[in-house]
Amino acid sequence: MPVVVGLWCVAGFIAIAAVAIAIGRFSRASALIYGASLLVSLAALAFGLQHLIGAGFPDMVDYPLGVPGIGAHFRLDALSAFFLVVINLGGAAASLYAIGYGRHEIAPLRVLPFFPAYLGGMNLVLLADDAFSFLVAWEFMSLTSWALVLANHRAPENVRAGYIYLVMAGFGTLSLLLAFGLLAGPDGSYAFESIRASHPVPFVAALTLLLTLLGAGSKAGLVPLHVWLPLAHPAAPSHVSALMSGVMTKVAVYGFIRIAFDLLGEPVWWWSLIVLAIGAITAVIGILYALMQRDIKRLLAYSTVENIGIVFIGLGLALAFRANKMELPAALALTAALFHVLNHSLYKSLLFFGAGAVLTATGKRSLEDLGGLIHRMPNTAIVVLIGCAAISALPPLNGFVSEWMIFQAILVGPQLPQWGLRFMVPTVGALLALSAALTAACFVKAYGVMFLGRPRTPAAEAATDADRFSLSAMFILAAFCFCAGVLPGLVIDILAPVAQSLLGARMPVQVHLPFSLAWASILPIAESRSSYNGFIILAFLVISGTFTAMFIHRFATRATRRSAIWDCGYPDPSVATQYSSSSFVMPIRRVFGATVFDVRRSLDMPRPGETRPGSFHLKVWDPVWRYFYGPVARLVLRSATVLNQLQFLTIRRYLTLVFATLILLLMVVAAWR
Amino acid sequence: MRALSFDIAHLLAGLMLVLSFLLLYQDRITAMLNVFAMQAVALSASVAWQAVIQDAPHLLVTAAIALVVKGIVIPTALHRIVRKLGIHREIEEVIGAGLTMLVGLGLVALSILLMLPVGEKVSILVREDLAFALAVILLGLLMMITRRNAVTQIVGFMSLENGLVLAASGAKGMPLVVEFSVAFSVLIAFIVFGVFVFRIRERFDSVDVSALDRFRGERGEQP
Amino acid sequence: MALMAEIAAQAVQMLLVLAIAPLMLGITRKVKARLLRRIGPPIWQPYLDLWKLMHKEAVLAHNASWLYRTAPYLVFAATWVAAALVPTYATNLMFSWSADLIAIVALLGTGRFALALAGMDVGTAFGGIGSSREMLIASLAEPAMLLVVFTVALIAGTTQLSVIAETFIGGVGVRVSLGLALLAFVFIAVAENARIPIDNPATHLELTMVHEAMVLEYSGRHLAMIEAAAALKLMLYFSLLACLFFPFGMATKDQSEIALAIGLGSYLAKLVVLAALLPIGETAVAKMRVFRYPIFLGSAFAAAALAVFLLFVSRGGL
Amino acid sequence: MSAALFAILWIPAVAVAVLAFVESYRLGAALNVLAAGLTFVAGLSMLFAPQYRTDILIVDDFNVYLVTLTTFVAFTSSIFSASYIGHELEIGRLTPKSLRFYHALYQAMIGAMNVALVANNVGLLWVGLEVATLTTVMMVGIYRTPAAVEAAWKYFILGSVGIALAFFGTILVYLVSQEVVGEGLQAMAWDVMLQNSAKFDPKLLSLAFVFLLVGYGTKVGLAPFHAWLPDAHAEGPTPISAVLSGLLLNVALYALLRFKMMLAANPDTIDVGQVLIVLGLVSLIFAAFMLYRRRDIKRMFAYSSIEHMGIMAFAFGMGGPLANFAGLLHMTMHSLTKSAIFFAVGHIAQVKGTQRIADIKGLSVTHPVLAVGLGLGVVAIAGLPPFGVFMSEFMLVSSSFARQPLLAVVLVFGLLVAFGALILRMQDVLFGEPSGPIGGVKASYVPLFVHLAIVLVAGLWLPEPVVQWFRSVAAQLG
Repeated sequence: MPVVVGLWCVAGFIAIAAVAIAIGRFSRASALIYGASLLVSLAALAFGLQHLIGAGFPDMVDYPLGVPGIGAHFRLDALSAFFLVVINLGGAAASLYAIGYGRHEIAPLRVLPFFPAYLGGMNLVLLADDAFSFLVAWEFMSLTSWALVLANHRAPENVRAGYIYLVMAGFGTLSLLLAFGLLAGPDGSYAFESIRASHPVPFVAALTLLLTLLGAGSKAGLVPLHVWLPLAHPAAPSHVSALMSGVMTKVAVYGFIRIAFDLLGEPVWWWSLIVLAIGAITAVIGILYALMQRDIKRLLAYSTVENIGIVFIGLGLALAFRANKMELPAALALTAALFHVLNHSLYKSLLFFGAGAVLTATGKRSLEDLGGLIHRMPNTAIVVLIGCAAISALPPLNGFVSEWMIFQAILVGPQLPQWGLRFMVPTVGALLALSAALTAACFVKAYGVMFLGRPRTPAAEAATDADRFSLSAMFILAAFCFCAGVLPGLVIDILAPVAQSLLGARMPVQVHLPFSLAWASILPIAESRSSYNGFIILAFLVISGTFTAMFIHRFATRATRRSAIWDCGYPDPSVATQYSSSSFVMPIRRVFGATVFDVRRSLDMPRPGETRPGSFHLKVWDPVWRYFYGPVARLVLRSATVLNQLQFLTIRRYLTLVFATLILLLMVVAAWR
Repeated sequence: MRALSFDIAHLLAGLMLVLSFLLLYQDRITAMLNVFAMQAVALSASVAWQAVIQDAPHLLVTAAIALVVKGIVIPTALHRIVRKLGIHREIEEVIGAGLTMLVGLGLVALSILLMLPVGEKVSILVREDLAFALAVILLGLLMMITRRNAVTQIVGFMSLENGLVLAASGAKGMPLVVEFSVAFSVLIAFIVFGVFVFRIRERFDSVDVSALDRFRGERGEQP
Repeated sequence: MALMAEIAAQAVQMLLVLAIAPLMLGITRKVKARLLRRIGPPIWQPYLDLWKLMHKEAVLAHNASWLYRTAPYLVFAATWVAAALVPTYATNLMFSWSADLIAIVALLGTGRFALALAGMDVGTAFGGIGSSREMLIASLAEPAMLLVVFTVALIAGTTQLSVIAETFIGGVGVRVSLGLALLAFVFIAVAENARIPIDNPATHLELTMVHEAMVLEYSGRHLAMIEAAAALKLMLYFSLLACLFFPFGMATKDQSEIALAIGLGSYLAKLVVLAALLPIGETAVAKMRVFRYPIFLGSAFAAAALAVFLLFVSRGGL
Repeated sequence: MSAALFAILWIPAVAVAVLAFVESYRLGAALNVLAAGLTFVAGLSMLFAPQYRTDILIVDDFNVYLVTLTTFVAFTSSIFSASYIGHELEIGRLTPKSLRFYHALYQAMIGAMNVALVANNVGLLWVGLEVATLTTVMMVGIYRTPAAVEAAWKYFILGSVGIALAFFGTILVYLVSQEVVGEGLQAMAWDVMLQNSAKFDPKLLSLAFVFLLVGYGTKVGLAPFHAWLPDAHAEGPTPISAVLSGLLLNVALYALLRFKMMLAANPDTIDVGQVLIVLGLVSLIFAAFMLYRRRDIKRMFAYSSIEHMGIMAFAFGMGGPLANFAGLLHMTMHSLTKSAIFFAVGHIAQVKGTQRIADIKGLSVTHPVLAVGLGLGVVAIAGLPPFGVFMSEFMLVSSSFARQPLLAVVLVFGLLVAFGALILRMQDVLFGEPSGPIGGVKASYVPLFVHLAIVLVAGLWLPEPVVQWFRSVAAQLG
C-alpha cells in the first residue's frame, strides 16, 4: 500500500504543476503553489519516514503502462524510503523558503509549473522499479530542472548553462540506458525483479558498473563529469539551486546505489578501487575549485561536487567490504555514506537559501562585492554560520559525524585481503582529510568575506534581512543540522533498515534504553572500540564556555570600550584594503596551483611616475574544459564543417554518389558466396 | 526455331549495348542524338521481336511507342531545344572518353558477372537478355554522371530507360509493360519540358550553388 | 558514589590541564631565554599575564560583531575540552570514550575555525593574512595528522586514546613506523602550535605573523582567553605525544592511589622534558618563508605515509 | 473489396477531379479538409474491416495501421495547410490559380500513397510511390522562386533515377517469381511471392533487392541517396514538408520492408540486415553532424528526418522482435512528431517572416504557445521522455547493446551528436532576447497539439491492439 501513497504524492505534484500553468500569471499564485508543494512534500516525507521506521519491507505495485509486456513497476523499500525522506525534506524546505523568495520572481510562469513537476519527477525516480519507468522519471527530472535553469533565459550564460546541462543529462541517460540494456539482456526483461534474479557474468557486470558511474556520475557531478554543476546551479533561482545541488545529486547517488548494490548482485573487489579513486579525486578537486570561486553560488556548486566525492568514497568502501564478505564494515561504510547524503542535503540547501537571501538583499553574487552583512542580516548570518560550520565537519555538528564514520570505516580498511585496497584506502583517507581541511578554509573564506569585515559596496551596506518564510526555512534546516550532529545515534538507527536490506547486516543499535551516560554515543563496529558522543561534547563545550565567561565577568572585569580599528597602528579607511576572496586563497592557489588549476594572470603595473592605476587580473579555469570538453566540441564542429560540403554538391555529383553506392552494392552481390 | 529466335533477340540486345557505347563515345550533340534515335529503333525492334516469340501482341504497342516517341519525337524536340537555347554543340566531358570507355567495359563485365551465376531456375534467354539490359542501364547512368551538358544527360537517362524497357519486354508475360512504357514516356516528356521551361542551359549540374546561398542562407559558419 | 568519584577524576583532569598549561609555556620561554643567554621572565609569568589581561577592559573596534566577542570563549572551550579528553595520568577516565583522537583533532579544528573567522571580523588586512595562512597550514597538516592517527590505530585497532595507551603500555615492541609517526607528529605539533620554524609566537613582524596576525585586534579578557587557549593547545599536544608514544607510567587497570600518583608524577615529568626540548629545537632552526610550509608539512606527510605502508610490510599485512 | 478500401482509393481520386475546378481557395481548402477527413474516417474504419486480398490489392495487418496513420496525418496536415495557405496568399507568395493546382495535387498525393500502401501487386506499389513522388515534386516547386525550382529540379532528377532503378528491381523480382509461380498477375502479387520466396533464385533476388534498395531508398532519404530531401523540405510549402517527412518517407520504407520480408524468408540471399544497418548508421551519423551547420530551420528538421530514417533502418537491420517492434514504433512516432514540428515551424516562419534560425530569437517571449509547441516537439524528436520516440529508442538501444555492443555504441554516439545539435538550435530559437516581429498568429494549434498529445500518451502507454499489430508485423519482419 505505501508505494501507492507515494505515487499519489507524485500525482499531487503533477496536479499542482497543471494548476500552476493555469493560474501562474496571477500575483497570488506563487504563494499558493509553493504552499501546496510544501504540503505534498511534507506528506511524502512523513510517509517515507514512517515506512523507513517500520523496517521498510519492500512493497510493490505495477500498472499496464510503459513498455508493452513489461508494464510499469513501482516499489518502495528501505533505500527508496530513506531517499524519499531526504528529498522531500529538501523539497519541503525549498517550498517554504520559496513562499517568501518566490515573490521576487520576474516571470513566474517560467518557474511555478516546473517546480512541483521537478519534485514529482525526483520522487518518481525513487519509486520506479523497472528500467523504463526509472529512465522516464530520471529524464523528466532533468527536463524540468533544465527548464528551471532557463527561467532567466535572457542572460546568455544561462542559456549556455542550460545547454551544457541538458547535453550532459542526455549523455548520462544514454549511458544508464546502455547499462540497463546489459542488465536486461537481449530479450529485454526490464523489470528490476527479473534483473535481480539474473546474475550477469563478471565482465558484463563490471561494464555495467562503469556505465552506471558515467550515468549517475554525470548527474551527481563526479569529476570529470562535473562541469555542468557550477554553470547550471547558479543559473537557476536560489530555491531551485538548493534542490538541484542538495537534492537532485542525491537522486543520482540513489541511482548508483540501486544499481551497484541492489541490481548488480555480488561485487568484485577491484570495482571499489575505481569508485574510491574517482570519489577521492572528486572530493579534492571539487573543494579546490570551490576555494577559487568568487561567485558564491558557484562556490557552493563546486562544494557539492566535493561532498558527492565523499559520499562515493563511502560507497566505494562499502563495495570493497562487501566484495570480501565483511558485512559489518560494509554496513558502517554504507550508513556513513547515507548519513553524509542526509547531512549534505541539509546544509547545502541551507547555504543556498542563505546565498539566495543575500542575492535578493544585495543583488550581488560575487563575494568581492559583499562584506559586513552580519550587521545588516543578523538572522541570516547566524543560520549561514551554522551551515558553514556543519559543512566544514566541525564537531558537534552533523557534518563531522558522517565524516568521522567514514574515517572509522577507512580504519578498518587494512583488514581487507587485497593489497591494492590496503594501499588505496589510507591514501583515500589522507585525501579525505585534505578535502575536509580545505573545506574549512573554503567556508572561512566564504563566510568571512561575505558576512564579516566591512561592506565593500553600497549595495552590501544597504542590505536588509530576509523575509520570515525564508528565515524559518533556514532556521529549520539549521536545527536539523544541529540535532543530527548532537544525536547521531537516532539517525543511524533510522538508517539501519537500509543497510540491513542491501547488505544483510547493520550497525549495532545506537540508542538503547535505559538511559545511561553512554546514551546516544556512536559505536561504529564492535571490534574497533572507538566511539563519539556529540551530545556530551556539546555539553562540555557549553558548560566550560559559559562557565569561563561567567567566571571572568564575575571575578575579573566585563568593562568594554569601543574605539577605532587598531590594525597594528596603520588603520586604512579604504574597504579595499581588506582581505578579499582571491587574496585569501592566494597561498592555497600558489601551493596547488601548478598541478590542478588553469590560472591566467595579467599584471599591469605602471612605471613609477605614471599616474594611471595599475591593474591585476586573475582567472582560474577548470582545466577539464581546456583539455577535454573544448577539444571534443571543436572536433564535433570541425567535422560538421567538413561534412557540410555535402550540402552544396551539384546534382551530377549527387548522382555520382548514388551510382557509386549502387555499384558497390552490386559488387557485394557479385561477391556474395 | 528456338535457336534462331534466341539468336535474333540476342543480336538486337547486343546491338543496343554497342549503341550505348557509341553514345558514350560521341562528343557532338547532334551526332549523339542520332545515335540515340538508332538505339530507340533497335529497342523497338527487339521489343517487337519479343512480341513475336512470346506471341504477346501488347508488346507491339510498346514497340510502337518506343519507335515514335523516342525514335522520332524526342530527338527532334531536343534538336530544337539545342538550337533554341543555343547550347554548345560540343559535349563537356568530366572524364575523358577513353577512360569512360574503360569504366563502361568494367560495368559490362560486372553485369555479366552478376548474371552468370544465376541458377537454372531462370531461362538462359532471360539471363542473357538481363545481362545486356543491366549493362545498358549502368552505361546510361555512367553517361549521366560523366557529362555536364543538360541534353546529354537527358539522353543518358533515356538510354537507361531503354535498358529498362528491354528488360521488361524480356520478362516473359510481365503485366502492365505497356503502361509502364507509357508512364516512362510521360516522365521523359516532363524532363524535356523542364529543361525547356526552366532554361537549364549548359549545366545539368544544379544552378550555380553560390548563386543560391542567398536563398538558402546555408553557406558558412554558424554565428 | 562511584559515579561521583569518576566525575571528580574527570574534573581533576580538566582543572589539572588548565592549571599547568601556562606553566609549560613559562618553562619553554624560560629555557629559550636561557639558551639565548638571557635571564628571561620567571616561569610563572604566563599566569601573571593572563591575570592582568583578564582585568583589563576589552577594547573593540566599532564594527566588531557578536562573533568577534564570542569567538575567544568558543576557542578556549573547544581547546580546553579537547585537552581534557586526552588521557594524561590515567586512562579510562569517565568521558574519555565520548571523543576519540579524530574527534579531538576536529575539536581543535572548531577552535581554529572560530578564530579564523574572528580574524576577519573587523576587516583588516592583518586579520586576513593570519586567517588565510592559518587555514593553509591546517589544510596541509590535517592529512599528515590523519595518517599518524592511522598508524597508531592500525597497531591498536582503535582510535580511542585510552585503549591505544593501554595497548602500547602492554608493549608493542619498537617499530620503525611508530618512529616515523612520531617524527611526523612532532612536525605537525610544531606547525599547529605556531612555533618556529612555521611561526614565531614572539614576533609582530607582519610578513611572518600567522597566529599573532589573527588575534592582532584582541585585547583584555578576550586576548586572555586566546592566550590561555594557545597554552592549552601546546599542553594538549604534549599530552598527546606522551600518551601516544611514551604512555609508560600511566595508571590503567588499577586506579589505586599509588598507581594514580605514579601516573601523575610520570606525566608531569614527561611534560617538563618536552617543554624543555621544544625551545632547544626552536633555537636550532630558523623561521621559514610562508611558501616553504608545504615542504615542511609535506615531509611530515611523507613520513606518516611511510609509517603506514611500512606497517603493512612489518606485519605482512594485518 | 470493402467499402472502406474502396473509399480510401476513390475519395482522393474524385477530390482531385473536383478540386481541379474549384476557383475560390477557401472553398478549395475546405473541400481539401473535407476529403482528407472522409479518407481518414474510411482509413479508421479499415481497422475494423476484415483482411482482404486480390492479386492487385491487399489489406493485412502490416498496412492497415499505416493506412490509418497516413490518412490521419494527411487529414491534420490538410487542416494545418488550410490556415497556412491563407497567409501565403495574403503575402502573395501564392496565387489562387496555383492553389487550385496545389489542392488537387495534395489529394492526388494522398490517393497515390494509399494505393502504394494497399497494393499487393509490386508493380502497382511502384506506380503509387512514383505518382506520389511526382506530385510532391510539383508541389515543392510551387513557389517558383529560383531556390524552389532548384530544389524541385534536384528532387525530380534524383527521383526519376530512383524510379527507374526501382522499376528495374521490380522487373527482376517479377522474373524471379515468374520462373517459380508461372507468368501472369499472381507472379507480381506480393503475398504469393512471400509464400514462394524460399524457392526463388537467391542471386537474382538479391540483385533485385539491391536495385529496389537504391530506388526506394532514394525516397526514404537514406544517405547517400538523401540529396533531394533537405532542399525539398526547405523550399516547398510547409504542409508538404510535413507530409513528406511524416508520410512519404514512411511509405517508401514500408515498400522496402515488404521486400525485406521476402528476402528474410530466403536463406541464401545477401544479408539484408547488415546492409540496412550500415546504411542506417551512415545516415544517422551523417545527418547528426549536418544538423550543426544548419541556418534554415526547415532544412534542419529535414536533416533530422534523415537521421530518424537512419535509426529505423538500423532497427529493422538489427531485426528480432524487440528491434523490429522499436522500428515500427519509431516509424509511427516519428511521423507524428515530425509533422507536428513542421506545423509549428510553418507558423513560426510565417509570424517571423523568415526561416533563418539566426533571425528567430526569444520565441518563448513573443509567441509562447508556438514556443511550447516547438519546444515539446523538439524534446520529443530528440528522444527525451515522456514522449513516444524515447520508448522506441529505449528498446532499440538497450536490446541492440546486449546483442551488438559496438554497433549500439555507434548508434548512441550518433544519437548524442544529433541531440546536441537539436537542443542547441532549439535554445537559440526559444530563448534569449527576442527578435523579429511580435505580431499575433492566425494559426490552428489543434493539429500541432493533437499530434503532441498522441505522442505523449504513446510514450507512456500503448493500447493493446497497436501492440498486437506491432508484434505480428515484427514477427513477419524476422
